[in-house]
Amino acid sequence: MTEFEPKIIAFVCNWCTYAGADLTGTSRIKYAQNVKIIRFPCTGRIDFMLLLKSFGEGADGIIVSGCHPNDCHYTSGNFHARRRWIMFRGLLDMLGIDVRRIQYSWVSAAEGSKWADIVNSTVNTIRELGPYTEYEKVAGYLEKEANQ
Amino acid sequence: MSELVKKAAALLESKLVQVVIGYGKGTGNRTRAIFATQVAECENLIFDSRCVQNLAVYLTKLEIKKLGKPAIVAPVPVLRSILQLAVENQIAESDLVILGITPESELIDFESFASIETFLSTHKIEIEEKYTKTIDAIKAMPVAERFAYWVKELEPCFKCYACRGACPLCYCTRCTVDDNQPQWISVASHPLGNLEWHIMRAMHLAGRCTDCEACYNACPMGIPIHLLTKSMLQDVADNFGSYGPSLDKQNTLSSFKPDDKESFIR
Amino acid sequence: MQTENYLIRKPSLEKLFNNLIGSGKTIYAPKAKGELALFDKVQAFGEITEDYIVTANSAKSVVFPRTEKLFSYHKTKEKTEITDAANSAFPDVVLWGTRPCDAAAFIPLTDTFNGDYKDIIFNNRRDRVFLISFSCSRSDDYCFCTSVNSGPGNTSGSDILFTKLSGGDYLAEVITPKGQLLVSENSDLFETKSEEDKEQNLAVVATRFSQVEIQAKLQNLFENPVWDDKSRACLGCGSCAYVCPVCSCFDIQDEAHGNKGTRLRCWDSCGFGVFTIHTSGHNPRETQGARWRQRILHKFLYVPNKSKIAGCVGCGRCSRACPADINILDTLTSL
Amino acid sequence: MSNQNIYIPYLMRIEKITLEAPGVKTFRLKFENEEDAETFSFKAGQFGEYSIMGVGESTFCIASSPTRKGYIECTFRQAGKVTSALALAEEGDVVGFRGPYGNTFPLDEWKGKSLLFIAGGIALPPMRCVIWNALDTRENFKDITIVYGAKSVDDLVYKDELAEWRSRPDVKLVTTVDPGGETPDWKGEIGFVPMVLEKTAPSSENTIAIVCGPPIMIKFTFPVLEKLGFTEENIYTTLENRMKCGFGKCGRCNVGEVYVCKDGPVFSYEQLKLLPAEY
Repeated sequence: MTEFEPKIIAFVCNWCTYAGADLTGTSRIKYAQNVKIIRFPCTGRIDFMLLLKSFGEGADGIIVSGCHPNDCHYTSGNFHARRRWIMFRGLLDMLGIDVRRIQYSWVSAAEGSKWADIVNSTVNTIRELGPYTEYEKVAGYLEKEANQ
Repeated sequence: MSELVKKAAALLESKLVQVVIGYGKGTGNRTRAIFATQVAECENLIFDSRCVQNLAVYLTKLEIKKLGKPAIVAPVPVLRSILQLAVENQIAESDLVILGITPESELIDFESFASIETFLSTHKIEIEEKYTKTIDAIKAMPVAERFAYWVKELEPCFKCYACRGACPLCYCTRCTVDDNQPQWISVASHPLGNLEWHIMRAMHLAGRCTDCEACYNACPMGIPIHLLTKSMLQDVADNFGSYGPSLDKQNTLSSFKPDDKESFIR
Repeated sequence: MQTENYLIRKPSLEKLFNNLIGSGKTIYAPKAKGELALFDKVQAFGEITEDYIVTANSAKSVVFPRTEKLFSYHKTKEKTEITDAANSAFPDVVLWGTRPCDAAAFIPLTDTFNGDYKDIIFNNRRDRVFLISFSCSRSDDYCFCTSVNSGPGNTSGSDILFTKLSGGDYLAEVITPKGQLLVSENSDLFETKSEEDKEQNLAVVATRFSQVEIQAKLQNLFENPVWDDKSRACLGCGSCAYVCPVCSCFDIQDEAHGNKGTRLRCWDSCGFGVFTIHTSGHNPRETQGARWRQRILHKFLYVPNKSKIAGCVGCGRCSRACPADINILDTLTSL
Repeated sequence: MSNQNIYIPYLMRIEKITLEAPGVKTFRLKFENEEDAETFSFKAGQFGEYSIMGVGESTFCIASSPTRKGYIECTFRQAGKVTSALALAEEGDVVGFRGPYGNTFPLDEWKGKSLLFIAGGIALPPMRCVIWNALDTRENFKDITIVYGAKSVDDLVYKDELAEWRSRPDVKLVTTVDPGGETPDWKGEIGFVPMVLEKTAPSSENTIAIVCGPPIMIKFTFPVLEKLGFTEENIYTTLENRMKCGFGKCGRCNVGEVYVCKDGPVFSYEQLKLLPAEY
């Protein structure tokens, strides 16, 4: 059996983390290749439903990353996002959706090595947690059950 | 409650309002919302412990707005909703007359939304112990077990959206679940569709919910969806101090502090 | 066929249940949940509650699931392949503990899904359902089965109807050949019984209106203030339609995962504002009053006019479930 | 037929896509399965459910004539979820089609009569089916007049066919655009359809009027027709309510007792007058 390779979706801000991830590459820092990056104009623009949709479509883990506090290109998008994450995280925790599978981080355009670090550690965490079968079971309900 | 009847009749008589939204006798031992537009109909107004439906839901309904300016019978849960609607600029002071009712079943007048806030400051939302215990017990479950618990609890949901219909704060003219470009939430009521709907509903009430339990009371299948909003109220308190509507404060998710806690962010 | 009467002793009920489970049947029966009783899958006789007038949900989901796969597809560059859901294995279901109103509801439901266009997915399910109903010994303010040609001991729709007798044993009326087959397979549990003492063990449900009169009145009542008046408290949810054993409006929706997906039939309700809305934004049923009128007219005028059968079985679930206590009887008796 | 799952669509390959107007496209669809092509038949006025797998179904009429075998055509405006997905489809793609559903225009009964077609905007497609059917059996009818209007010159659909009809000696075509929608070289009428119709004043003698357009246009067209001497039973229209199933089960298209999908979509004004205004 081949080793489990986590599928991870990263929702990142265009102004910081996206550039930071670019820097990771141009600096030739090696890091795990499990992440698919989706670029957003701001973390404030990342709808919580997108995170759920990722799990629904088979993601094992999620990274959400944006500008450090006070560095938002739009002044306060990341502050609003942070409040939303706090509430969303609490709700997910209550519902038993494993919050360890979602890593939030602040990565600036200059932090290429931090991005590599975030990705590597998230991949390790998810590797330990294993594939997200509980959610997959719920999401794949229609395909499994011939007809309920 | 003859005083209530008198007051309501006087309001209609003087044409200060065109309709009185209150409680009347329902089927068997139930009570129901009634809409008195004639003085004589005020005789049907009652108030007692069975009157639990949150009437504030009617303040934003198109069909009721058409009747004209309302007076509304408002026990504490309704007052909380009215204040939250005011915070969200859905109603103005001049839009309605409030026939407040204290927990001791006494009539109380409110001159302004601010006076409602003052009154409510001595009637704060408190999550009953039986609920905090249940929430704690759920949160103490191992994560996979907790997930299984909720999937099972939400299983009977057939998406009649009574929870949405009964909630005074679900006043959007077109709910996000009724939009399909994009289709955020599956129309189907299978486990994923149900889970996503209840997460969406709870999130849209995050920091807004006034804990009236109208959603739970409305659910024909008895699903404890109020546990989700109650748990979120606790989260609001734990992270941002207090909960409950306040005219001086923006909604939790419409505002922020630069030093909001962020222990989980790297 | 001629109804045949038997006696089944109280302890034999459990044996019958176990025999059914043993033969691989899926059994749905009323299960207690808080103050409610809900039709749900049961594995053991002990899970079944007897303490209910009617269940909160109806039994229709057994033949008309709230989400039903119509077909699935697999799309590749070369071709699109369709897998017909009508060919799936449908379960043999026993509905245990349906009330006469629940059983009667299968008649209009089956009518809707047949006619010129036969819905074979529905029929596949319907053909595999066996109804063991229990007469009502209690009723409440919401019940009005006797006003819609049914009653607390009505046999139509059921395969077998049990009526609890004063001694605790049950009268078993065997209504269909399917029912007869079950009796012969379990002949040791059924004793012959000739004299009939059913009526005195039934609940009394007063007749609240005449269906024929209502139908006649509704003929000319399209424009009437009663619709707005009676629906004023309506919250625009679909609980009345979703608990109704007869309501069968649906939506067709696709769900995709990558290049695979399914087309689904999902419950829908005429109470929802978006039910009839056109893409242009124009809505033929603009207000909740118009939607309430549609619900009443559909059940008490359109269906009886077209099919000569009642579109309502008088179970009263809609009124019980309504979060605003809108009572269908209120509307019908005030016309 | 009785043993088939009525929800399963025919698979159709898009043979040709024509851009008719901004946001409006016509698809020519061919059956993937040869047998289906042979057994399939329909009549003027019927509609179907067109679908993109994984997105959903959308209802519109069959816009080609039953006299043209081997394919069907549909014309739609990109508006909702499904039509937006359809608009992205390319020639060679496969879409789903269920149908035909609904009743038909009683062309057989109209033999020996004159026909007056009145259409507005995107409502020409349901009429195009009847127009071509009548033109392909031209000997059965007397005068054929078409009054067609749209918001602007750009919004007129089937521009090539309009030119063809205009050049035919056995068709009288009047086109119009709303005031302000004309271009400098516009040679047709300027004004709303009902007014242009009144001005054109076609004879009602032994004539059937077929009207299709937005509700507001229909509302103002009926009185004009009555003024011109058309009786209720000689005026026809086709209704469009929201539909899902197409065969009288899903419960949303009914107008009073009538299901638009099964009892309609074609109604005479006489029938329409008996229905409540739920469309």
